[in-house]
Amino acid sequence: MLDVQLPGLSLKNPIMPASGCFGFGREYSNLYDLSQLGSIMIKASTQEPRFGNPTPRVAETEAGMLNAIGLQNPGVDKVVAEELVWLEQFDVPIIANVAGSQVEDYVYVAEKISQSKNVHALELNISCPNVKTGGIAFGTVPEIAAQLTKAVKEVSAVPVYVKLSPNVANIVEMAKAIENAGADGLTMINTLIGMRLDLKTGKPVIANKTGGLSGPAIKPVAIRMIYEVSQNVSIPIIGMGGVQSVDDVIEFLYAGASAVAVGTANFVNPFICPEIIQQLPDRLRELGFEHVNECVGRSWK
Amino acid sequence: MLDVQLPGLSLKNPIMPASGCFGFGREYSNLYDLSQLGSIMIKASTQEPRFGNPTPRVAETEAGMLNAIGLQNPGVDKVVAEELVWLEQFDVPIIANVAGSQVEDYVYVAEKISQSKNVHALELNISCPNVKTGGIAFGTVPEIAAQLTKAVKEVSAVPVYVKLSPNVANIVEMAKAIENAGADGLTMINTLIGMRLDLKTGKPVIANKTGGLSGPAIKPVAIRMIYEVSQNVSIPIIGMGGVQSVDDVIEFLYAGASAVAVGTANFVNPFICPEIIQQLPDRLRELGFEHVNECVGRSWK
Amino acid sequence: MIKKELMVVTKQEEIAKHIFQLTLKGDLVSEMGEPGQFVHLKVSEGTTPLLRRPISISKINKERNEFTMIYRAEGAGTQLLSKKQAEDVVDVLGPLGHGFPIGEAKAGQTALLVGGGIGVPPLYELSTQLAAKGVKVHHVLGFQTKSAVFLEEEFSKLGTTIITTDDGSYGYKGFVTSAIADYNLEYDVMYSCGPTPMLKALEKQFGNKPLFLSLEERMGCGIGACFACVCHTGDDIHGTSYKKVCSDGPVFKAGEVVL
Amino acid sequence: MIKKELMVVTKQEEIAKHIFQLTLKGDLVSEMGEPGQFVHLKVSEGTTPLLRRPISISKINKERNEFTMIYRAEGAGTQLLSKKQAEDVVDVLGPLGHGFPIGEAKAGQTALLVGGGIGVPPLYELSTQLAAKGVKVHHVLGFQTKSAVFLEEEFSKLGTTIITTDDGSYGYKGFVTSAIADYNLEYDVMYSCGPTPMLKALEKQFGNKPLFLSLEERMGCGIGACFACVCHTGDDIHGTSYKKVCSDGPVFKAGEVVL
Ligand SMILES: Cc1cc2nc3c(=O)[nH]c(=O)nc-3n(C[C@H](O)[C@H](O)[C@H](O)COP(=O)(O)OP(=O)(O)OC[C@H]3O[C@@H](n4cnc5c(N)ncnc54)[C@H](O)[C@@H]3O)c2cc1C
Ligand SMILES: Cc1cc2nc3c(=O)[nH]c(=O)nc-3n(C[C@H](O)[C@H](O)[C@H](O)COP(=O)(O)OP(=O)(O)OC[C@H]3O[C@@H](n4cnc5c(N)ncnc54)[C@H](O)[C@@H]3O)c2cc1C
Ligand SMILES: Cc1cc2nc3c(=O)[nH]c(=O)nc-3n(C[C@H](O)[C@H](O)[C@H](O)COP(=O)(O)O)c2cc1C
Ligand SMILES: Cc1cc2nc3c(=O)[nH]c(=O)nc-3n(C[C@H](O)[C@H](O)[C@H](O)COP(=O)(O)O)c2cc1C
Ligand code: FES
Ligand code: FES
Repeated sequence: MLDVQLPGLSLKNPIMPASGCFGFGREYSNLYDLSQLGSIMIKASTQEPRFGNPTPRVAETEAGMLNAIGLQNPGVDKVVAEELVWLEQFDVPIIANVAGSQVEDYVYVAEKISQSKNVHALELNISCPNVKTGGIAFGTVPEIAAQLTKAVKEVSAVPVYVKLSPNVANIVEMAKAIENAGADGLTMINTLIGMRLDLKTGKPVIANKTGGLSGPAIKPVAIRMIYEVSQNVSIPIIGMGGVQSVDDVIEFLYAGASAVAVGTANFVNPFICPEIIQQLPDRLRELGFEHVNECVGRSWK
Repeated sequence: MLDVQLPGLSLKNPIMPASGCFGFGREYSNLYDLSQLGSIMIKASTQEPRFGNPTPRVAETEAGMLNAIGLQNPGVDKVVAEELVWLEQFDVPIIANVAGSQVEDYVYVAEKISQSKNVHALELNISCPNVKTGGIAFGTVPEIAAQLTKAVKEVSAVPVYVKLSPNVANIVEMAKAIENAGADGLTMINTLIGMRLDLKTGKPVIANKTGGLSGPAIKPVAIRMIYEVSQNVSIPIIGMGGVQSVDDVIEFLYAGASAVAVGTANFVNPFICPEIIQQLPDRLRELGFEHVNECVGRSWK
Repeated sequence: MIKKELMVVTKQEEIAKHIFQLTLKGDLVSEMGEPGQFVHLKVSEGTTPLLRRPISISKINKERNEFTMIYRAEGAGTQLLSKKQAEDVVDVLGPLGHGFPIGEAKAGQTALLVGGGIGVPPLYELSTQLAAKGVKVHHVLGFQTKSAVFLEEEFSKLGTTIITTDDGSYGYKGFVTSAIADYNLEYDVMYSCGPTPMLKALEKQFGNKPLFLSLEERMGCGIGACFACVCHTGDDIHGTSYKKVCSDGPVFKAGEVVL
Repeated sequence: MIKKELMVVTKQEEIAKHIFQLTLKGDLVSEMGEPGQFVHLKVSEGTTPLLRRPISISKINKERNEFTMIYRAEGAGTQLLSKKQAEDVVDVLGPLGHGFPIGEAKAGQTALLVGGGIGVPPLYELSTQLAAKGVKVHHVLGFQTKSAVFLEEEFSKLGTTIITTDDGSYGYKGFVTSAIADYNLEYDVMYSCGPTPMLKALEKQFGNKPLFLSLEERMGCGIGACFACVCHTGDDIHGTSYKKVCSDGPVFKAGEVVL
């Protein structure tokens, strides 16, 4: 009753950790069997290794948190050779998050990482608010996002999902441009750009000044955007933004997501993904569903 | 130590209730003396009376709430004749929130309401997410916002502040366009667009489907935008979005606001504005300030 | 006058399945009087849940400076409330709104009080006050099922009390409207509080006689400032006239507002 | 192994101004061993505060299945934590990270333990374990002022204990570094935990001898997955090599990472 079929992805269940909130799975593999997961969205890979931003990189806010990790990663070659090979021991399809500063970077990483045998889909991170170049620009101008999507589609060996930034006035326009450029799916939402100031120093708590706002605080924005986009595109959506519980998952499905990723909540409760997977069948039955698919888009269908 | 001078506004202190969260002050006048307030941002007035949206119009979210009141008001003539005249008994300058569906509506209301003797400034609501026409469109396209600002400036008898929508990719661009069009100040932020679904019905909790997200959840977005805008314009900003305490007020001042409005928190604690005003001097002294002005823009100065 | 006070819990008990009776003590009680008014409660210190919760006043005890509420622990807010124990404090704003006009029933007349589920509690203070001034009171109280029934004994002491359940597991099986008809209850004024479908049915069938209805609506401020809780008025031709449930209501004369 | 458990408060007391000592009981204690490890605490059920709080383990009592932490109630999270009473539960994730290498000090050798403020607590379990294996322990513990001093008696039982205060209101007046020099303390291995400026000063003055430092950094996950808590490594030429305070640390050999 939980299986979900999406381009490139044949999922046991619709639950997966969100990119950047699960590393490459190693730490969580000490806590539970990763094969239980529907999929894993691994941390963003870039062409070259990156250290990311100076610390402090996180700050807590009301019902949320800011982060400015800045795409720290060992570079795509190491990710492919070490992390993805290590992940092969688990029976779980990987969604590889791809980032960069210019189109060529994305193309390079996408071509390379999409060859890994357990990578079943790419997630183009055109919406990272925490890097100086690239990232967010790709995520706020529809034409640029479309170009990037096309370029990556040409080289990718697996279906391409594009991760939308919520920091736009018209999310539907953006989604349509990306769909028209050939994307196989969308993932949404990335973080809202936010800031917190220290009361004593008067300065931003985060060294990078601004950070990406995630967690329960942003859920209403995520639900609204998925609701709007899902009615206007015909490619599937993997939803995320503030999911904390099985009920939140169902709300995302109702809004129009076909699967749901859990980000920040992994920090609060590292067992949240398997817990939700375990609770989902009963909760679905309680609400009168026989299959998780029946929930998808129920808010507008 | 609390007095603040802004275009058109000579304020006893920098604290005022935000538009739509205080009606026209009548209800709160039963609870405390409104003359304590720095100013009052009254509920939006439109040319004709409006009932607004069907109920439910509010829904709670994590550390926030959604509203879709839909600019309910008795029309500018009644506001001028009944509400503003009634407010004359208090020693408090009024900021009149002006809304409409097209430029002519705004111009009509602005011209009329700006003549009231206790209206010391207008706040152009170009960012209301809860009305079908107008509102948000004015708030997301810089050229349209600029045109509207110009048109209203021509007829207004008092300084014009423009209220910015956070639902844009580039808030600085918007702010600059409005500054160049002649605005005397900015107020920010209005609500983020959000949605909540009912778990049992699968449908939006709010009859209007989407609503405006306010409250502590959006504070990091407000702080970030004020931080960005205040460094790029030379007109003053009245900040708002999730203020709940005296420390929040100081954070908004640090970010670059010259005065601060309190919205949703009035519903949680109807005495919040006078409480903050009372606490502010001590808190400022504790932090080493002699005048509230010293906090303004401290995060980047 | 509306006040805000940190009131002290003197007693909290579960009186039916998920139904809690909570008694609070404090000076705010001296402001209470009209049956059918409500209070707006902040159930936690932090930001979750953020908003206050409206709960009707069910009994007022001026001598002891106490009042009682009865509520169903359902969502996050009421569940937190149900965990409060004696000596804990609750942040109360109230009393709010306009309640039932007891002046509409004269001594010697008969009042019919019709409640549905969690709409039953405010009728208790109403019935007490009516009975005290010599009005004969009948009660028809509808519940979903046997385990949800509460206050039967208390109401019975004040007047005839008919309990109905939707599933027939206790008392009369069926809706309160059918019970009123089947029992052929005579009355001069009807007062009611309960789910909107019930209020609508009552208005349709008994709107020709004096009828007062207590409404529910999602609220923001609870004091009339935010316009969250408005409803259209019955006689409105322009579509812009309104009443606020929180401050003009929650009790309205049938027909005054559109249900 | 890292576990998550709802542990039960057996005792909580304020041992200095705003400084609380909290003892928790539960099976998770059987996983503890290394001094200097920490736990990650969720102090409330709801979403405020959202994140866990990292607090060092200060005493381990395997027999009673208990461990103790000492923390300063400062922000929202630690203030909520300080309100927990016996029999309340706390959601604990742990034990986390790598602690102080006690193997670096051999029986008969002398270890100097240098703590600053709220960095003092983890040194207590360290000292206990060192003393138990026959290492001579000296302690230099710095505090801001007299009212902030804690655990002096406990440390004194294990070895020489010098207390310093910034304002001279108690013990030696001045920084721990000056105290070490002034008292001419001899040692084989130094272990330290405290504010970064203190650690930097120690590294500068005593980095030529074995020195282990426990670092603090803002954390997300606490288990090594989110990259919130990284620091540059000391020998890095490309600038991309890193260590995570939560899982590689919090204790590092001096020079291993850039402070
Ligand atoms: C005037 C008035 C009097 C009331 N008196 C009583 C009473 O005596 N006993 C009782 O059990 N209930 C009463 N209610 C209903 C009560 O307010 C809701 O059950 C309660 O707010 C639900 O909160 P929650 O945290 O359990 O649910 P949640 O689902 O967490 O609530 C989420 C939001 O929706 C609002 N909400 C949810 N249900 C309702 C509702 N039915 N009416 C209004 N707002 C709602 C909440 O206030 C909150 O803002 C009354 C409502 C009103 C308007
Ligand atoms: C490995 C480690 C061990 C620690 N051991 C102790 C201990 O034994 N006793 C003790 O009193 N304190 C200890 N701290 C510091 C403690 O974690 C913070 O004081 C605490 O998190 C502050 O939370 P708050 O809710 O009081 O503050 P808030 O200001 O509400 O915290 C807001 C956010 O900032 C983080 N934060 C604030 N200050 C710090 C800090 N100094 N270090 C890391 N994160 C911080 C919080 O965790 C939270 O995410 C330790 C920190 C680390 C990293
Ligand atoms: C610490 C942290 C790091 C993140 N890193 C990435 C990343 O590398 N790539 C990416 O696409 N999204 C990244 N995100 C965004 C999340 O994948 C997710 O879209 C967002 O946090 C909203 O979901 P949540 O509220 O459940 O956390 C990161 C989020 C956090 C909190
Ligand atoms: C119920 C409600 C009604 C509002 N009505 C208006 C309005 O009429 N005009 C306007 O400019 N803003 C309106 N706002 C937005 C607030 O003025 C404010 O910008 C926003 O709520 C953020 O501040 P807060 O988080 O403190 O509430 C309304 C907000 C709420 C919650
Ligand atoms: S709840 Fe605010 S006006 Fe009624
Ligand atoms: S706190 Fe997440 S990696 Fe250290």
